[in-house]
Amino acid sequence: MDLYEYQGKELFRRFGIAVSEGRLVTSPEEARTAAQELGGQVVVKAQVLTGGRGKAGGIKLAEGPEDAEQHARDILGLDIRGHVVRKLWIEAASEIEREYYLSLTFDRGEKKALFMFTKEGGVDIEEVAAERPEALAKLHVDPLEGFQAYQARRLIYGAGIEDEGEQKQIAKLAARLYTAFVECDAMLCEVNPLIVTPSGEVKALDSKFTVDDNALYKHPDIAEMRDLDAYPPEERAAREKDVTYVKLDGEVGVLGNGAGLVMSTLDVVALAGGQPANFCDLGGGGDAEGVVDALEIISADPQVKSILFNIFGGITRCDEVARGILQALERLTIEEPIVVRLDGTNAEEGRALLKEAAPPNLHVEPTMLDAARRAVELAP
Amino acid sequence: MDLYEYQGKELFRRFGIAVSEGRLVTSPEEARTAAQELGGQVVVKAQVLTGGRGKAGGIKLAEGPEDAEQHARDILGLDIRGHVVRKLWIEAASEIEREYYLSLTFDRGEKKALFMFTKEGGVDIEEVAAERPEALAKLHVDPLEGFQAYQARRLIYGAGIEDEGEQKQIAKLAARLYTAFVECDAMLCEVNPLIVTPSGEVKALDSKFTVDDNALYKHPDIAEMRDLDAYPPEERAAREKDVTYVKLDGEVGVLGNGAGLVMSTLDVVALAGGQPANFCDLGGGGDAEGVVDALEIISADPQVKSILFNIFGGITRCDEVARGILQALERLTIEEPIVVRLDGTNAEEGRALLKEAAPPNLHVEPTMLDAARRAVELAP
Amino acid sequence: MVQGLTGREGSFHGVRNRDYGTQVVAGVTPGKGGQEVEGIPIFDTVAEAVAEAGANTTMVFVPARFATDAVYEGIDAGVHTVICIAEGLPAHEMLRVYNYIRPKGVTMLGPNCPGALSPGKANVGIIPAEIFREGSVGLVSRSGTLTYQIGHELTQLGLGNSTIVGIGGDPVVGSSFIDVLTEFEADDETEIVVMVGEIGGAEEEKAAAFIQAEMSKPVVAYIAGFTAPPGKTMGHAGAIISGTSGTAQAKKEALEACGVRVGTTPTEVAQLAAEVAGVRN
Amino acid sequence: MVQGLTGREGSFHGVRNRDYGTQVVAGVTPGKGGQEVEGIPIFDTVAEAVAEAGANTTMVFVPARFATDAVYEGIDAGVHTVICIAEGLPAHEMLRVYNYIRPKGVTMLGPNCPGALSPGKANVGIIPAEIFREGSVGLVSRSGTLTYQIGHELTQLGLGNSTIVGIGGDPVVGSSFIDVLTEFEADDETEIVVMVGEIGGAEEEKAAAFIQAEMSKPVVAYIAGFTAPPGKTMGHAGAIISGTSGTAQAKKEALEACGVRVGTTPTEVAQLAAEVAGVRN
Repeated sequence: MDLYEYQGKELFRRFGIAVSEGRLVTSPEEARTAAQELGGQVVVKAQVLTGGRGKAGGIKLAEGPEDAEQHARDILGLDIRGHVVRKLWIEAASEIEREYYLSLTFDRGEKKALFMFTKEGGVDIEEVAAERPEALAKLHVDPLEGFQAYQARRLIYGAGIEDEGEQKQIAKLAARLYTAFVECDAMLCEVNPLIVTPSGEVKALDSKFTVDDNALYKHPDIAEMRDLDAYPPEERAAREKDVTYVKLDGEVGVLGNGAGLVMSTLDVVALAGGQPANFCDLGGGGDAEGVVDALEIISADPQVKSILFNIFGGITRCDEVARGILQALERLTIEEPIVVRLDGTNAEEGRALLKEAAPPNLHVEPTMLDAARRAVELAP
Repeated sequence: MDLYEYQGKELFRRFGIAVSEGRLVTSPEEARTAAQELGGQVVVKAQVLTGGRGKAGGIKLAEGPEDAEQHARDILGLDIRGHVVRKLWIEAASEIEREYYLSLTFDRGEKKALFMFTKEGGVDIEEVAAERPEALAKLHVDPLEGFQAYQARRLIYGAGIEDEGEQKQIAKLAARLYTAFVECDAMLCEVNPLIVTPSGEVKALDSKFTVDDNALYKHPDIAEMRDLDAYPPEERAAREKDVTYVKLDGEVGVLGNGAGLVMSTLDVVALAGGQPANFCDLGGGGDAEGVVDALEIISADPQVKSILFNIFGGITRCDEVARGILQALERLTIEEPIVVRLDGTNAEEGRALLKEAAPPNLHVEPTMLDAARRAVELAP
Repeated sequence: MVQGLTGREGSFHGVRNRDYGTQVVAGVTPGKGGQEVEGIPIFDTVAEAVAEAGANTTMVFVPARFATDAVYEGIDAGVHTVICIAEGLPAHEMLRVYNYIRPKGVTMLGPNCPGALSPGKANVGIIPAEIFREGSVGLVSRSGTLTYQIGHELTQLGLGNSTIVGIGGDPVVGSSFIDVLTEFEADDETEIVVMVGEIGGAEEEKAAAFIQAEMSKPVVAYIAGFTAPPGKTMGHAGAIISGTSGTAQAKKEALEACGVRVGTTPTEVAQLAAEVAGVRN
Repeated sequence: MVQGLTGREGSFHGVRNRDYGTQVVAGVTPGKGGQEVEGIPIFDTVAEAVAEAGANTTMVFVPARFATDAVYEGIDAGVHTVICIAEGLPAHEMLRVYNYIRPKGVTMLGPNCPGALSPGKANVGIIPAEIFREGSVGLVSRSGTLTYQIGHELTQLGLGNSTIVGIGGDPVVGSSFIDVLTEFEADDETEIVVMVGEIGGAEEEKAAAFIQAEMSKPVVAYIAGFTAPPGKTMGHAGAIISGTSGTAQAKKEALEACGVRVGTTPTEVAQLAAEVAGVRN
C-alpha cells in the first residue's frame, strides 16, 4: 500500500525524522487558512499516488494566503498521470542549501534492507545509479543484526558528506529511517530530496512510503490511511468483496484460479490478439459465492466485451465453479459472452452442469488456448 | 548490579507486568502512612539484596496502619545475612490461590536466554530442578529470533497450566518479561512467586532483577537505582575511585594486575596458610596514581595486616607500579608491611627504584609463591 | 508432521498426503494435544511431535499471522525441512526467518507454495497428484495452478515428472530456483528441467546465469506476466514489477541470452520440453 | 587490520605486532581515513581496508561502547577472524554477536582477551612476546596476566610454546576452550596443552568431557578462584560464581574425573607440564 506524502511524513515525524510543518486541505479556502496559520511562504503540494507532480504543475510556491488559495484552485482537480488531485498538503516553505537522496528499499534478491544515499538529490535515482554509480552509496542491513552505527558511517563517507554537523544528523536520521522501515513493515521509505538548509538543518522535504499489504493487520493506524478514492471503482468494489482484482485497459475480462495461471491467461489473450480487461484470481478455494462476486465486479467494467474463465481444478472444484457461473447468470444481468475452460478436479461434472443448463452466450472450450482465442473473437 | 524487590517491580510495571501497589518507606511512621493510603491488609517487606528474608522475619503481614508501623519498627535495622534493613516496601496484601515460579536467566553456556517455569512456586528452584525435573519447563530463546508465541505455549503446556485464563495471562507476561530482560540488559529476571489470585488474576508477588554492569551506561535510570549503602564501605570507596575491588574476610590485602592473576594470588595466599582480605585488580594500565588509590582503599580496611603486590608486567610497567608504591607511602600513613613481587616489563627498573628508596616495612620477593608466603608470615 | 492438521485445509491435505504414501506421523495444534485426525496423533507442540513421533519435516498449514511462529517452532525443535503452504506472511517476518535459517542449513519451501510431489513416491503439500505421472522432467515453479497446467500439458505429450517443486509466490521464499536446480542437476531421476517463473524480483535472471555456468541437464523455461502493468501486485505478493525491474520480457531475454529456450504459452513450453526429451531419448 | 589503530593502545600494540612480524596492513578509524600510523594506512571504514589493503583479520581496539559496532563492521565487510581486545561489552550485545557469527563460520577471540601469539611467528593482540619462547606447549586461557605468569614459569622450566591463545574473560566469548583445544589437537607443532580456567560458567567442565572423548594430546589444567566468594564479579565480567555453579572446586573435580591433572598454583601446573613433556620427549 502506497502512502501519500503527508501520510509518510506523519510516520517520519513519529519516528523522529525532521519534516516541515504543514496542513492537509481539500479546498482553496482551507488552503488559505492553512497558509495563514503557517505564516510566511508556503508550498502547495498535490497529494497523488504517483510521481512527476512537479512537472505536471502539482507543486507551487505561494507568497502568502491569497497566493496559496489561488494555487490550490489551480491544482485541485488536476489530472496527474491518471490521478485526479483531491487533496493538498500546504507546508511551510524551506530554504534549501543542498539536496540529497536517501532511501531504504526491501531488497528481495539479497534478502536484506538496502540503503541508498547520494548527494545528488532531487533527481531520478535510477539515472544516478546507471550513470554515476560512484556517487551512490549502497549498503545492505541484515535484519538479524539490525542497524549498526558503522552503516551510517559507510553511507556518509561513501557519499562524501564532509560537514560534521550533517554527518551527525544524517547518521541519526538513517537509524530512525531504518526503525521506521522495520516497525512499519515498509517495502520502501524514500526521502527525495533530503535537504540541508542554509543554517545546516537536515530534513525530509518529501516522502515516499510503501507498506506491505500482508502486514497491515499489525498496523491498524496505517491501514486506516488507505484512501479508497485513489483506486479505480472496480478495484474498490473488489476490495470490499475481498476479490483479488487488478484493473487493466483491454476488453477481455479474465477470471482464473491461482495468480500464475491468471497471469499466463492474460498473456495468452494478448498472444491471441486481444487485450485483457483485468486480472482476477479466484484463489485457492473458489466456491460458488466467490465466483458470483468476481463476475459481478468484472462485468461492471464497461470496457469488458467478453469474459474468459480459465480454471484448472486442484483444490478448486470445477463443478463448484460451474455452479457459481450459473448462479451469477441467474442473479446478475450479464450481457457479455462468457467462455469457459474447465480442467482438473471434477471438470467433467462441471462441464456437464453447464451443458445441462446451457445458458445463452456461454461457450465451453477444451483448452486454455482455444478458450482465449474464442474470448478474443467474441470481443469485437 | 542487583536491584531491590521494589526496583525490580518498578521495572516490571514499566513493561506491563502486573504487580501490587506499594510504597517505599524508611521509618515506622512512613510505614503507617503508607498502610493508611493503601488501605486494608498490607505486607511489610524488608528490602535487602539477599534471599531468605521470610525466614529471617523480614516479611510480615499487617492488618492495618498500626500493625504496619509495629512490624516496620521490628524489621528496620534487622540484620539479614549481613545486610542491615534500611528500607521497607509496604504493599497491598494479595489473596493467593496458587504460587508459580517464572524466571529468565542469561545462560552463558548455551549463549541464549533461558526461561524456567513451574507450578511449584515459592520454593527453591534448584531443589525442583534436581528432584522433580519433569515439573520444570525450561526453554531457550535465541536472541536473533526473539521471543515467539510458541515459546510461551511450550512453557505453559510443559508446566501443565490448564486454565485458559491463566494460559493467556502467563503467555503475555512471559513475552513482557523477555522484553524487560532484553531491553534492560538483565542477567536475571525472577518472579517467585508468580501468583494466581482467587479471581484468576496472575501477578508478580516478588522480583529478583540483576542488570549487567557493563550495560548500565545505556540505562542511566537503572544505574541511578544503585544504593551505595548496600555495599561495604571499602567497596563504596573503590567504586568512587574506579578501582576494581571486592571485600573479602581475611587479613592479607592483595593487589595485582589482571583479574586472573589476582584470583590466582588469592588462592596462593590461602595455600600459604593465610586469608586474603580483598580482591583488587589494577587492570591493564596500572599507572602510579591508580596504585596510590588502590593502596589507600586496601589499607583503609582495618582487618588488613599485610599487603601483597603481585605484578606481572605486560602492558603494565613495573617501574610505574614501584613509583606508585613509593608515592603512596609518602602520601598515606600505611603501617602494614608491604610485600612486592615484580616481574615482566621493566621489572628490574622497578626493583631498583624500590631498593634505592628502601622504605621501611617494604619487602621485595622474587616469585609469586615467595611473596605470598612472606605476606602471610607478616600478617600475624 | 503437519502444523495445523486439525484445520479444514490441513486435515484435507494432510490425510491426502498420508494416503498417497507420505509418512505423516504427527499433527500439531496447540490445545488439541491427545486428539487424532484419521489416526494421526495431534500434539500441543512441535517439540513433542519430534520427540514422540520422530517427525523431521513439517508442513505449515496455519493462518498467516501464526505462520512465522510455527516455522520458528519447527526449526527450533530440530526440524530440517519446512514446507510452508501458508500465504500472506508479512515480508519483513520472512526476511528475518530467511536470514535465521539459511546459515543453519534448514531447507524451506514457501511460504505461499503448493509443496513438492514426486509422482508415485511422496506428496507433501497441495499439488493434485492425479494430474502428474512418473517420468524424468523436473518441474520447478513460483506458481501453483500454473504448474498444474504445465504438468497437464506435459502429460498430454506423454512426458512424466521426476519431482515437482513449488518454491512459492512471495517476495522472499526459503528456496530459490537455483537451490532447486542444484537438486535437479544432482538427481539421477531428472533428465530435463522445466522452470516456471513470473514477474517480480530477479531470481529467474540469477537462475539463467546459474544454468549456463553450472548445469549439464537441459532446461526450458516459461515466464508469466508479459501483460502485467508495473507497480501492481498480481495476486502473488511477489509478482510485482517495481519500477522497470522484474518484467517478464527482461527475464525472457536473460534466459535466452544464457541459452535457455523460453516458451510463450504453457503449451509451447511443454512442446519445447518434449522436443528436448525426444532429442535425448 | 586494527580497528582503533589511531588510539593510544591501538597504535602501541598494532605497531608492536607489526614489528614482531605480523602483517598489519591497515588501520580503521572513522574520520581519519588517509592518515598513517608509522607507515600503516588508516581507512574510514573496514570495507575500504578490505578492498584496498586486503585485510582478512581484524583486531578490535575501540572503547567498549563502540566495540559491537566495530565487530559487525568487520564481519559484514567479509573479515573471517576477529580478535576483540576491547572489554566491557554489554553481555546481551555479545549474545547477539555470538549467535550471528557462529553459523556463518566466523572465528572470534574475546571480547576482553589478550589475543593470540605464536612465538617467533606472529602476534595479534597484547601478549608481551618477550616472556615466551618457541616450543611445543599450546596454552589457552581466559585470563591475560595469569597466562603470562604461567608462560613465564614454563620458560623457566625450559618449555616453550607453540601458540598462546587468550579466549577472554567475559561471560560470552567468541571461542570456547573446546574450539581452541580442537585447533591444538590438529596442530602439528603442539604436543601438550595447558588450559587455564577460572571461576564462572561451565566451559572448563565441557572442555573436560571433550578432552576425555576427543583428545589424544595430553592436557594439564589450572583453575583460578578457589577463594572467590559466590555472587561477586572478580574483575572479569565472566568470573562470577552464580548460586552454587561455576566454582573452581567443581571445575577441578570435573577435570580430574576426566583424567586431566590440575595444578593448584601456576608453578605447579608448569611443573606438571614439564613432567608430561619429559615423559613424551
